[in-house]
Amino acid sequence: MANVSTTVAAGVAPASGGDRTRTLHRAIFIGLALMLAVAPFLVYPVFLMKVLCFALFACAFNLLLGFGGLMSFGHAAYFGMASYVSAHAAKVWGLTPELAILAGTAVAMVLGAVFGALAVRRKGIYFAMVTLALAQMVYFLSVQAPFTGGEDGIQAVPRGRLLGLISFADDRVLYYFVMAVFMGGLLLIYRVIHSPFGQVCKAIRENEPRAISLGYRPLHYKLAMFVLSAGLAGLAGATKAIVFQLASLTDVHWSMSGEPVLMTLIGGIGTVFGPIAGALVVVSMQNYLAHLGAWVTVVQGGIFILAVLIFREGIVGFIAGRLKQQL
Amino acid sequence: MGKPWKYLLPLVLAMNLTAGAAVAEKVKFGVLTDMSGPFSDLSGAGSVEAARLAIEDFGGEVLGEKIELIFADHQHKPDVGLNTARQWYDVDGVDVILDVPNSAIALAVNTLTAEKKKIAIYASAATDRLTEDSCNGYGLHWTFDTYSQTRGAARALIEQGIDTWFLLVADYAYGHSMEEAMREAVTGAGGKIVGSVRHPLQTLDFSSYLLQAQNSGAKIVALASGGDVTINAIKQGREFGLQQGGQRLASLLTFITDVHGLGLDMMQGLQFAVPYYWDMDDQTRAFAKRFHERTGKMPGEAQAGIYSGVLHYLRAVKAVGSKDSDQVLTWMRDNPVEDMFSRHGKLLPNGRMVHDMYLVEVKSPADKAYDWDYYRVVSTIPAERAFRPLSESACPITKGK
Amino acid sequence: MFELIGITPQVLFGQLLLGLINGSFYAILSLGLAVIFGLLNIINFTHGAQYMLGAFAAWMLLNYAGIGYWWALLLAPLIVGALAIVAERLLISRLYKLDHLYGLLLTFGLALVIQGLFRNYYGASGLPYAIPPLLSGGHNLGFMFLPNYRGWVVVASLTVCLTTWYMIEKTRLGSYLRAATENPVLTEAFGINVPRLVTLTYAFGVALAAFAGVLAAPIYSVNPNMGADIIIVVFAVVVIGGMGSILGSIITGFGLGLIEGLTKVFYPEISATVIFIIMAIVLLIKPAGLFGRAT
Amino acid sequence: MAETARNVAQADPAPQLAVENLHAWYGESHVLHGVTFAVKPGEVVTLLGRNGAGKTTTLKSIIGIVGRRTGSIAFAGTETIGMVSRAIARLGIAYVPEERGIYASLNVEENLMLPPQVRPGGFTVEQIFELFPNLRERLASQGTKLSGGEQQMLAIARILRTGARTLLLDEPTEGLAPVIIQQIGRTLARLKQEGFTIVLVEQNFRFAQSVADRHYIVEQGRVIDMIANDELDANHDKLQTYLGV
Repeated sequence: MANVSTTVAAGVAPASGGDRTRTLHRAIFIGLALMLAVAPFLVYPVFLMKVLCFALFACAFNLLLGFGGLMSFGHAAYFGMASYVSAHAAKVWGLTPELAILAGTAVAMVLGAVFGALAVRRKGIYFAMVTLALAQMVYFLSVQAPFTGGEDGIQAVPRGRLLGLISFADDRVLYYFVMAVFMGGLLLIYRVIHSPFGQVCKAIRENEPRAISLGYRPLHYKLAMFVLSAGLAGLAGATKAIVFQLASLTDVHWSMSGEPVLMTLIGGIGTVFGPIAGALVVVSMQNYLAHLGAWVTVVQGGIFILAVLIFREGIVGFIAGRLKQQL
Repeated sequence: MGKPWKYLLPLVLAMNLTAGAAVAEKVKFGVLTDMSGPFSDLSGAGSVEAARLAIEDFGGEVLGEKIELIFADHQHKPDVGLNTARQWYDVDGVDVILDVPNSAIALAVNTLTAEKKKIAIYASAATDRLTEDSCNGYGLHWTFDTYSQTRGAARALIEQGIDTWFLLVADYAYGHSMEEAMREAVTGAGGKIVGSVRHPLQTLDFSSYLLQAQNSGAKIVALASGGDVTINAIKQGREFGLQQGGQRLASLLTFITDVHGLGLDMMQGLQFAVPYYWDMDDQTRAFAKRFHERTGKMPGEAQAGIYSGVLHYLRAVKAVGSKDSDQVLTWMRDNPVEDMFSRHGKLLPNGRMVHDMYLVEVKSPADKAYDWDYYRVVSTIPAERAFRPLSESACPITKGK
Repeated sequence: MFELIGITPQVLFGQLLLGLINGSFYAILSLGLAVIFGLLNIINFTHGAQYMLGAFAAWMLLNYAGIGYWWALLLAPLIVGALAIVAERLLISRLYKLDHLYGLLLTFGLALVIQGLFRNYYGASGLPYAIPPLLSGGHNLGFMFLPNYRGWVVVASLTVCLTTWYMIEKTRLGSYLRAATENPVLTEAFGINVPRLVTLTYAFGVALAAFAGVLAAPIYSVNPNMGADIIIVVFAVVVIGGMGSILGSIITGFGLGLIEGLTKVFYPEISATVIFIIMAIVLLIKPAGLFGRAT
Repeated sequence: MAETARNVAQADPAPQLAVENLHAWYGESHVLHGVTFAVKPGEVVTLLGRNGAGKTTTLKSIIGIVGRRTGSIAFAGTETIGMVSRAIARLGIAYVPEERGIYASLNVEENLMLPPQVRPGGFTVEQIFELFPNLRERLASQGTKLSGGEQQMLAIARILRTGARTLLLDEPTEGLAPVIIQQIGRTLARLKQEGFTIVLVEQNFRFAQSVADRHYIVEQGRVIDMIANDELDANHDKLQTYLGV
């Protein structure tokens, strides 16, 4: 989706940013951390944890789309597989939650490396289709593999104790752990985007032949980006499994792959903070419209259509355009 | 950035705060059910209505507060079901979760319920694991389970010489429990299982499985799915000529809504066990009439069970004067369950509510006298034989007692 | 020989035949996707929902208007095709100047809306649609009992696929379509109304999906979710065949149905996954697909 | 009519094609900066100029396939600047693009029959085969399997069928052998004789000289000069500076 991200970026300040941009970003990070720190005293922590997990998931997706120029329609595979592995590790192997999450993340990265190697050979719409189909393969494997529990999923996953010491039974304690995971993931993404590696990815996205002529190997960079994105999606999924004490087929189903797409689209493709806003909107909507049953799907689809037709820059993209700042 | 948070967060906060403000002593039921899926006929809106009837019959109030009732659609997704249940217990102040037509979700809710020390009354989940290995005393299994459905019916069929079985099983908790129970029941009664195959829960096309069943040479192809999935399988079995090949199709867990959906033509002569039939006596008919006025349908097994469960719970709360789960449960166990649904009913410590079951036979279209006149009651299976006795239960909290 | 590998010919031929029936649906659906993709460069994610709409149109024609299966086979594709024209003019046509991925997102959203609406009104459990009396019953082929209707599905879909292929490859109208696919700007500069051609092509591709939906109605019962999962399999079929290749999508559709049938005999555990595994292999060896041109 | 065409443009009351102050853009880049010229009925004019001067873009603007264009293009008195290309084509203008635009997915016959008739009185298929006998034998071949010369003939042949009397030809001689170029020259001469109006973009100014009545010099998106064909030799030096030949 090279054009997409460039059109978004076009109205915004130069990529290198400036001191002003950097100060602004730092302020946002600190503000975000403060807001998240007080939030569980005001809002149901389980809901917040769900938002954070999905926000991280969406950020991982956006890393690949907005900064790597590749739109994956199969991120549920990494999210869901990590969720299964983490649930299995915590429940069956009895690992502590942080190790279970790491195990899930690692598996997601391996899976990302395998699928990425296949998928990055294609671009644009082909890439989307290939990732979608590969993810569906994971879905069917999950339906049949014994360790996933099929339609039942892996239930009653113990939340356990952090490092074997701090109990996660209390929602708020767990919340701060999830918040730390989220902030860590976000910072990592931010650093990657602004690293030399991120700049090369950006160059490839904008003009691949030119990048090749400069001596870069686009496939290697794309694959690295893909693995990173899959790993972060896995981190989100693995954490979610611990929070909800459940890993199920929903996590690997293709409709789950659509969630980060919608969140990123609403928040702003190619913005650092957009997917977070998008996740908040989508998860809130799903939560508070839940009693409407299948109408949630209709509303979600409607938002998809409207966002594509008239609001392609997204919430944060819109604000960034107004402020003439990169966000 | 920052801006969307500024606008959105207060909104979210406001919504949450209002949702969280539940009055402590108000009794609240949550029907966690299938409002739109394959089990929506046998539970769904009818379950909600049955709970409402029970609350009305009780007077609408207990402990001086109005009794509340909410419901949600779990869409057969364990995560949706579990999250709804968690939010109900944590935020919405729900005391009792009802129905849960999906064994996998019921099992997840069961764990959560014990953790939160609340109560769940299952009316349409069939897996007996709820009162066996996953039992915890807080989950009450009210209407039927895989044990009650397989024992009597399997014996009856095998006595008629139908002794080789092929199992077509929905691949989730319920199907697995049912498969296990059928294996036990069939081999126990001298029959033989010649093959089995598992299919995804919401399968639309059974052709490949039916072909395997045909090639197995079994005399009966027993379905362990339920709802529309079963209906589809029976229809396609007919399309692929199972009957012409001399095979029978049977579903041991058959709901009256299935019979209604498929018609007597296809179902006549089948025998199976039911916990309730609306046309048994004046009491059941009186309830059925009121239910029919509201929903346009006769009450199904699960729906009648919900009525009974809600009523028994409310009586307990009133008698105890509190909704403390442990006290309420003690009262519920100590007092017999007698109402239009339950005869000789008693709640066991493992959460199993045992009551009389009935072996019924589906009437032929010619014998049908009026709408919903579908069954002939062949015999009554007394409560103590219909369900697994406590002595055989694998429930960790009652074992060895 | 069959006994040697522990498989009876009954099972083998039976599953192959069932595979061919499934392949019929894959072929019609992937053909429609390929036709649309060729000209519009859009992966029509709504295709599954439109397949479902076809089945529902047949159901509604029967239940609200008393119009039976045979007329539905003609009318339902026309109705759903007409709806597709509205969707194309109103929504999709606004995206042609943008990245094609927006088309994917839009049609994805549209699929969610359509499926959600039908779940609301008709529930997720499916509505019965009877097999037309002319095709009820079946024949014993020796190795299996073949319901007449399923035989008809194979015949009907083969006919429709080959007719479509002929129309596109051998007729005047088809040459317009191919020209517009190859070079829309020049084709328009000759005075050919390419936007209208695009609209009609979309409608035609969708009508194919609706036709498949009517064919499926008596087999699978009419269900709002019937298109949701099959469409992903069909995507894989299109990727394997090579996107935009007409004949490729037909051959791949039937071929993969057969392969799926074979795996049900020899290794049933992977029957749901086999198409995706083949897709991965094809991508490794021939990234543009079996019949696709390199891009 | 052909004789009057030799007079200067403004002397004629009704040009077949009048382009005035034409600007055109590809995306953000502004390519034409006010092109003005006119072609009288039955006249053959060429647009000469260096690579990238804007000749091809001018033709594309006339037929309506450039992203954004402003100014005025009047065809037989009808303003076409706001029209879509298919409507412009329907007025009776036909276009042979650079590199001929033969469709690979169509065979020769389909390529030939593709453009719809916009006016009565186009060439019949028989007349076309008389003009280009090679095409008759190759009807079933894939369009792009023809030789370059044959493809060029096909590209011209298919627009003759349409009945359009004004032709826009973009470098019809590019990359062709001298024999073929001669054949195309003969064809153009015949078309001119029959009263066709032709706008030709050419690099090969020897060829241009052999067929055209007048030459417009295009440079940096503008028409900077006009030279009548019979004055071409006299202006050889000027031409050399314009074209760098």
